[in-house]
Amino acid sequence: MFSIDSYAYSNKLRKVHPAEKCAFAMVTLIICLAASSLLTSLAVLLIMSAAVVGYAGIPFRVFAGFMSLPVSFLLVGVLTIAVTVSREPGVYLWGLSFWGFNLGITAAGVAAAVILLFKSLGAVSCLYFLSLTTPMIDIIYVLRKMKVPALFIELMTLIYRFIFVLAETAEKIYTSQSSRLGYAGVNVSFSSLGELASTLFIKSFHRSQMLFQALSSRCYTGGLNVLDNYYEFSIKNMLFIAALDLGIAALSLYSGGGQL
Amino acid sequence: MKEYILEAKGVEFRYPDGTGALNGINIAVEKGKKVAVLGSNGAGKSTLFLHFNGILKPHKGNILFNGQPVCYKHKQLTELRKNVGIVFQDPDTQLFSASVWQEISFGPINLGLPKEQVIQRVNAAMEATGITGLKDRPTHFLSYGQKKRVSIADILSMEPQVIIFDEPTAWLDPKLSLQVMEIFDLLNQQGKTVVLSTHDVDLAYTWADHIIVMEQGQVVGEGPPEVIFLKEDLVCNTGLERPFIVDMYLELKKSGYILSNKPLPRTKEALFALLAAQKTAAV
Amino acid sequence: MKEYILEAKGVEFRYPDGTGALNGINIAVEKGKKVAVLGSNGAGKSTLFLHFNGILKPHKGNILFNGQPVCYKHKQLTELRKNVGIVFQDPDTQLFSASVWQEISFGPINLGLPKEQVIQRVNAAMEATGITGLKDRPTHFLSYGQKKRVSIADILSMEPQVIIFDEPTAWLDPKLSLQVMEIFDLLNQQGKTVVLSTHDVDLAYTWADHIIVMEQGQVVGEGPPEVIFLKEDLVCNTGLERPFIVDMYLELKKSGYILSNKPLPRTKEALFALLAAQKTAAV
Amino acid sequence: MNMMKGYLTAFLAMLGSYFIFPDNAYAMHIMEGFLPVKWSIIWSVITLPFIIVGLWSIQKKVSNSPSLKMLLGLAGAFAFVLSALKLPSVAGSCSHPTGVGLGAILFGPFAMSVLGVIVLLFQALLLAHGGLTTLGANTFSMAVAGPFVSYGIFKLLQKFGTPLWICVFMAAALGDLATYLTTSFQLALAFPSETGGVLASMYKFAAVFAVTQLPLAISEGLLTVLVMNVLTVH
Repeated sequence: MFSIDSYAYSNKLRKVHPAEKCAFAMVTLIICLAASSLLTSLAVLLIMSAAVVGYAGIPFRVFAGFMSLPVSFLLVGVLTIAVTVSREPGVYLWGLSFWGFNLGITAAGVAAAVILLFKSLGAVSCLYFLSLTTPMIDIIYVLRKMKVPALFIELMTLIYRFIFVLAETAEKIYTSQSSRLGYAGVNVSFSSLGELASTLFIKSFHRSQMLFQALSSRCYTGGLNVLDNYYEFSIKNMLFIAALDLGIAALSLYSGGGQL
Repeated sequence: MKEYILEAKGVEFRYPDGTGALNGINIAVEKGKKVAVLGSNGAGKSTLFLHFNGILKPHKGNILFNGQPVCYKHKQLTELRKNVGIVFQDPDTQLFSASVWQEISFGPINLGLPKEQVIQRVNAAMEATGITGLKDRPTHFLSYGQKKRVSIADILSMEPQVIIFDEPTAWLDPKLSLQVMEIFDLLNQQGKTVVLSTHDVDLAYTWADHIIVMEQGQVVGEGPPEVIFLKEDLVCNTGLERPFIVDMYLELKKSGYILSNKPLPRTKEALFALLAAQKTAAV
Repeated sequence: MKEYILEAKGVEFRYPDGTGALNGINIAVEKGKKVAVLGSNGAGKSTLFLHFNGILKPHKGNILFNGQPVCYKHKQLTELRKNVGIVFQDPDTQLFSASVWQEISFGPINLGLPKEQVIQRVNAAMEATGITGLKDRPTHFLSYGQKKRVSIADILSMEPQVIIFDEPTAWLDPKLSLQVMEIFDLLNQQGKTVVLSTHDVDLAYTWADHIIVMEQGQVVGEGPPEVIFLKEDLVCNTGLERPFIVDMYLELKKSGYILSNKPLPRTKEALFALLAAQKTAAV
Repeated sequence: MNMMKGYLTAFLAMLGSYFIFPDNAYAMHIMEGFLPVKWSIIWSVITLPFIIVGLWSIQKKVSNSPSLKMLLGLAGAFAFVLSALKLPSVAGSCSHPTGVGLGAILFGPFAMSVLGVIVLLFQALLLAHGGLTTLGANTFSMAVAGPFVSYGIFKLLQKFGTPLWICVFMAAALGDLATYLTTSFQLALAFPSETGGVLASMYKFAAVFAVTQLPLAISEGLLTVLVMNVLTVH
């Protein structure tokens, strides 16, 4: 369920300063979106794949698997955009018409859809670069350095930690229910899931109280203050990132991208 | 010929994170026996149990029930789970219903039994575990020991042929442990095969007919308790301890207080009897 | 004169649902000792521990630290919690951060220490519990035993005078239990008072200097292990068992194999030595 | 005319179900890279005040009861885990509960906005559902529109003395619908039809997602009622 998370802790770029990785992912992502050019999208896709597979050492098969995850949403979205529904007649590459309605695909629609498809894939590869190389604790660190309010950071810390605890509990309850045939039919599945959710909620409530006790016994008085991890910036990395992103930006201008 | 109710043949299984994996397990559980599975945390005991019940499916190898390979289709799985029940380690994650009665009836209702039979089974299960008085209590307010009993009754009400207990005595005080073990003996006397995992070598030594020792997803030793615990290197290498009775027996023998070549005593009482007999003989 | 570091005087406490209440507890924990609190599930052990740390406030009676009654004001509470640390039973309810390093730093930072000192304490605590190698691992990838160690380091980094462990060995296999117990002994040798609750009478008997037996929110017995476990009615009525060593010693004595009037042996080895000495004397 | 719409809907539904079926997991999260930069910024700016007010209101409550922070942390983790469970849907397909209605009823809509944005951020980074540049838009539909509609419906129905289970059902189901319609609207604004503009486009998106979202809304409503029944017992 959380394989992205485990790669984040075990990849070869784990020790690189998280701010460098965040900057690389975000700047490239924004250029890719802003450019809206096929060439830029392909370049971003290529660079990010190389970074993830080549530098971070994530197996290609694994990365390809991750990239295919959001494809269903993407295809539905893109096709919906490509299809035009109208009462006016139009120039369709392919179309149906009945009862005065025209439903079809126009050349402009297809072009827009293809650009959008690759733009999204490029953007998704940036997202994956970040999430496969940077553990959540490091992302929280960057947000803290960016002066995001402490309350927000603390809630993130707690939620991240307890996602794993509760997921384990949920799995145990689910296992125990299915070993007593709790998911053998639709109706029973429904009530089993309802019981799972309520039990999990009650447990979450109890856990929060016990956590409060445990933290209070360590002198908690309202703030979850902890030591920062320590990272070193690398001038070499930063120059490399700047060069890459300038290159992509130049390519975008050259290929005529740039409209929002 | 021995009749095996549960078997694992060359079972391999791997979790994504690598812990608790099984690396080619071969085990045969004899019908009607009391079997204890020993092994350190993460040796793969719980993973093996989830295979016996069809919750996990081996990546390689087979699980056999009553000599038939398990088939992972809806109907056959239901049949398997009806016959092989697992009582999980932590009753807090097993119990999920509002009342004890609802909780115990969950299994039999899912078996599609008629209402009268469900009622009768739930009552029988509550009686066998001594919790009849808790019938209408909400499960959240029970003590740990009571929850443990409810979690056992949960499975009893399905009337399986094999009952598997994952660490049944963890967190129970000695008195409750003893009571729980008595329930197991009773079940065994009724003809059920009882399998349990434990860290308590003293308990395993006294209780089990057959002991299986697991280490890093493999079976590293198997046999009657009197044999297993005399294997010096097996006990040392797997982080087990020798049961106190065995230790004491060997020490007494070394010191010459026990001379007989009788088999190892299985209980404290048997050891004491041996001592007393020796004394009488000496006089 | 004995120096008491923690005392409970006539402490009464009631949870809304009635379980785990305390009914007039009187206890004195001697400085620098190893104390084991025994008692069945729900006897009030955890509730008592939460009082020692000022998390719960008695409805009646007093808690004393170093002879001074605890005052429930912010500053004094912080002082108490700095000196009395509790390691909770389930590490999953104690660990709040995914980063081991940040987790352990929480306590010392709350004490308002300068950063260098916090870093030094965190490192020392990780070393003492043998988890230095886990610094960069997220909490959710740790095994149960590793999480247990982190939860101990959490408290060590605050350098309290008294450390309280709630059921530290439950769910650990014998090898891990032993390692954890070694940490406790080390802490004790450094002058810290160690209090723990357990169900394991054999462990308590061998390890503790002083034993407290609780039952239904009351202290029903207290004293050195050699004395406590010889009180027949106390052991019977509270659902405890006699430790195996004591049982064996009494039996050997009854049978006449041990004649000496030396104090009860505390370890298996001591018992064997006693036997061997007897043997030599006889020859 | 109505019949016409029926046909069109059926066609679009087929299109949707073909790609989404059987596990449409997180169809209501707009994926990374799908929104133009302009709309990413607009939705983030619209959402931000809700987060700020939410944080401010939580902060105020936390100073009175410091254990609330732990409760909200666990509640957020609960919402994340809940959304990863498979919900047997009434139409036979499979979808995932959102817990939006439940959270809004229990913690109020502003707190839910804060928890929602964190949960969505985690879903983007840990599960690749949704995205960073679409976080603002997704937060608005899932953690602002959904909770506020749920909460409003719940309070409104309660005022009229409606039985609790109906209040809960309607709050959860309509909260889900609000999320789904908001997402359709967001996509339509970003990608208006060549002919017919935003409205036609909205109709297109709404029809495509209706296949999975209508049954999901009903399932979620039923599930929330089940959970609330247990919670009110305690």
